Amino acid sequence: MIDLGKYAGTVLAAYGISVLLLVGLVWHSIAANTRARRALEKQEGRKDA
Amino acid sequence: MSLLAVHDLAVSRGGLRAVEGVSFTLNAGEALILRGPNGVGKTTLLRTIAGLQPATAGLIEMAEDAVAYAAHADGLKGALTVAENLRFWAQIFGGEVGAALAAMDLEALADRPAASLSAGQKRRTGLARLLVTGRPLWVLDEPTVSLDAASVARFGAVLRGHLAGGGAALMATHIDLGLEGARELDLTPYRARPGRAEKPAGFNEAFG
Amino acid sequence: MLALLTRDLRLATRAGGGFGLGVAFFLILCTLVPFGVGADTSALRPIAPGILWLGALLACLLSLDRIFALDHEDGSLDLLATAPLPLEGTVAIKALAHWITTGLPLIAAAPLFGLLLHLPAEAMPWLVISLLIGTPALSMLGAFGAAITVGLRRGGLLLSLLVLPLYIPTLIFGTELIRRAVASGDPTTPLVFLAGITAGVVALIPFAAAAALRVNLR
Amino acid sequence: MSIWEYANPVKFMRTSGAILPFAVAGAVVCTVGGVVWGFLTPDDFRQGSTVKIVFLHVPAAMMAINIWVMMLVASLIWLIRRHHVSALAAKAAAPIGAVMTLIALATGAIWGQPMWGTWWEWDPRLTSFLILLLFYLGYIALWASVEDVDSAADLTGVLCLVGSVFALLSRYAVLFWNQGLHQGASLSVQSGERMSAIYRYPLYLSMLGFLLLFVALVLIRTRTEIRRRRLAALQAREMRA
Repeated sequence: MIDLGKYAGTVLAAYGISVLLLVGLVWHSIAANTRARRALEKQEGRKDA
Repeated sequence: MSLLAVHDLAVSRGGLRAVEGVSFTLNAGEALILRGPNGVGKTTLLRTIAGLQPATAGLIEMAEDAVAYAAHADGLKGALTVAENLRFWAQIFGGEVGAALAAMDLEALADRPAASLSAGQKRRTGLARLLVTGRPLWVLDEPTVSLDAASVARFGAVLRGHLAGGGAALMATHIDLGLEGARELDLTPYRARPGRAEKPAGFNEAFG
Repeated sequence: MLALLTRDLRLATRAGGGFGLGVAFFLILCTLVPFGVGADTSALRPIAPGILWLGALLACLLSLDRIFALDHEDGSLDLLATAPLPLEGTVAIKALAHWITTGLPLIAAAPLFGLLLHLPAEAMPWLVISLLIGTPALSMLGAFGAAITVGLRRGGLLLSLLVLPLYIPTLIFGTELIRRAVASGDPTTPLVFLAGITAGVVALIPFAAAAALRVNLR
Repeated sequence: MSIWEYANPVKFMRTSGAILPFAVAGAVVCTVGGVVWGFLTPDDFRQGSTVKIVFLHVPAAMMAINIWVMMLVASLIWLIRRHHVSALAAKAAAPIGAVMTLIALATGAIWGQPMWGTWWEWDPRLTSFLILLLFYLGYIALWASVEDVDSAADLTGVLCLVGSVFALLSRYAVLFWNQGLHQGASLSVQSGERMSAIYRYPLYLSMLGFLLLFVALVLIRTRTEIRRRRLAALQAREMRA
């Protein structure tokens, strides 16, 4: 493991928060897209039936 | 000469065309009553001709500043008296208040604050505003709501006077106002067909 | 145009018009500040210009939703839109009416409230000048925010969220004007910027606000 | 065929669907690569290991501004050419921009703690980003508040235009208000003290990664919006029929 020295907490906090925010954004984008696709497929399926 | 000429008009509500292909002309002295079931687009058509929303397609030909519009809301300020309310619109449009008060039988109420009026009295004040505007083309959306029989008759007389004086009226109403020779236009056959249009009316058509 | 202005002024001064509420709010704010930060002159004096500007800004914000909401509810806005006035002119007049009924009383009251907050005497004229130049921009930007949120049921909070960021440059130059005038006696730079922002806002924002109103009317 | 063809929803879905895998792959490779490489760089002699924060802070700050510019362009295209996908793309980009601004602010504050001795400094750049965040929030809130999508698209477009002017104005006002402690732009070529190559290359990679990440996310989110609009359109037609 690399040595971060006396600023270890600072650096890890910055990376931690950034990764958290990015993962949250990506997760939200994908989840919303999946939801929208399902809802649309359901609607279009109903139309065909 | 015609006060209003509408060619192949399409109007839309909620991002979808309501009616399309509507054409008519309205000459001085003529009245045209729009018919059709609720939700067919009468209000939308009237608002479009009044210039409150853009037409989706087609052409509306009329002189600038020809329209006086009256709809469900009367645009009265409760804190002002009847006369003050009308005087304001007279100053904006450049008309006359006294005759309008007399025509709608409002003289006794002239100094009452509008907030203290009954619904029917408010309506009469709202309709008196049409006279104040001095504009030839009246666009009326259910003008007789909350009027009693006597007031309806009075408004009918006002309307006949307006037509006789070279005005015209386009309206949506279910009540017979006693207008002889008024034409009717049923919007039902003009109901827009779903499908892709060259220029979508809104998101609901662009993605439909 | 003048008719619309006199009507709006008359409505504001009649019962239920809310005239003077802004000044009352301003007074309450200035009363509360010493309770929060302490009554020492040394504590109050440096923050007095900022508090006074913030108070004016928030008092102005309170009455913004009235600019168009009432006219929208009772249908007057539809009728004004069909009137022979350009909608841009209507917007400008209504913002002017808002400034006269809200901004001017605040400016008149500000020196008085300055005394409460131990604002130094030499800063008083600059306070009035900065408010006089800056507040028209606040009213006009507020009219823009009100035009955007006019159709919304819970528009009040959104209105604040939209309008307050737009107030930042005016607030910065307004308070900086007072600070520099007191510190060095030369407030020319912030004065020019403040006046420039107000001029630009008054000239251009009516078009944006009228565009927003047209969208909300259809 | 004109470039505007791509504004057609069906065409956009097809094209974006074809691009998306490459954008996602590029975004993952470059972002992870750039950030990990940055994490492994040696310590700076002055800043110690905190220099590693730069590989998050600078790309996020860059994207925070660029995304707003992209929203401005998309809004203009919507207002002028009335391409519906453009309005939806602006809507889709806003939350990404807000998150980028938040990352830039958070990493800046965390970095400032040991460097400046305080979590928050009213430095012009940090302050400007805080203001930018407010504009993002207002824009997102307006989209969320207006129910009628046609009105929402127009109103947010106008707000984006006015907001852009005031964001820029605020930037200069803030500079005037407080000359800050912040470092000058680290990458600017004319600055004498140029960043050394060991930091520069991972930073470039990280910036490219954030850009591709934005492209991938904005494509996904625009596709989401298109699907939602399509669903709403089908339901509206059902209601009307």
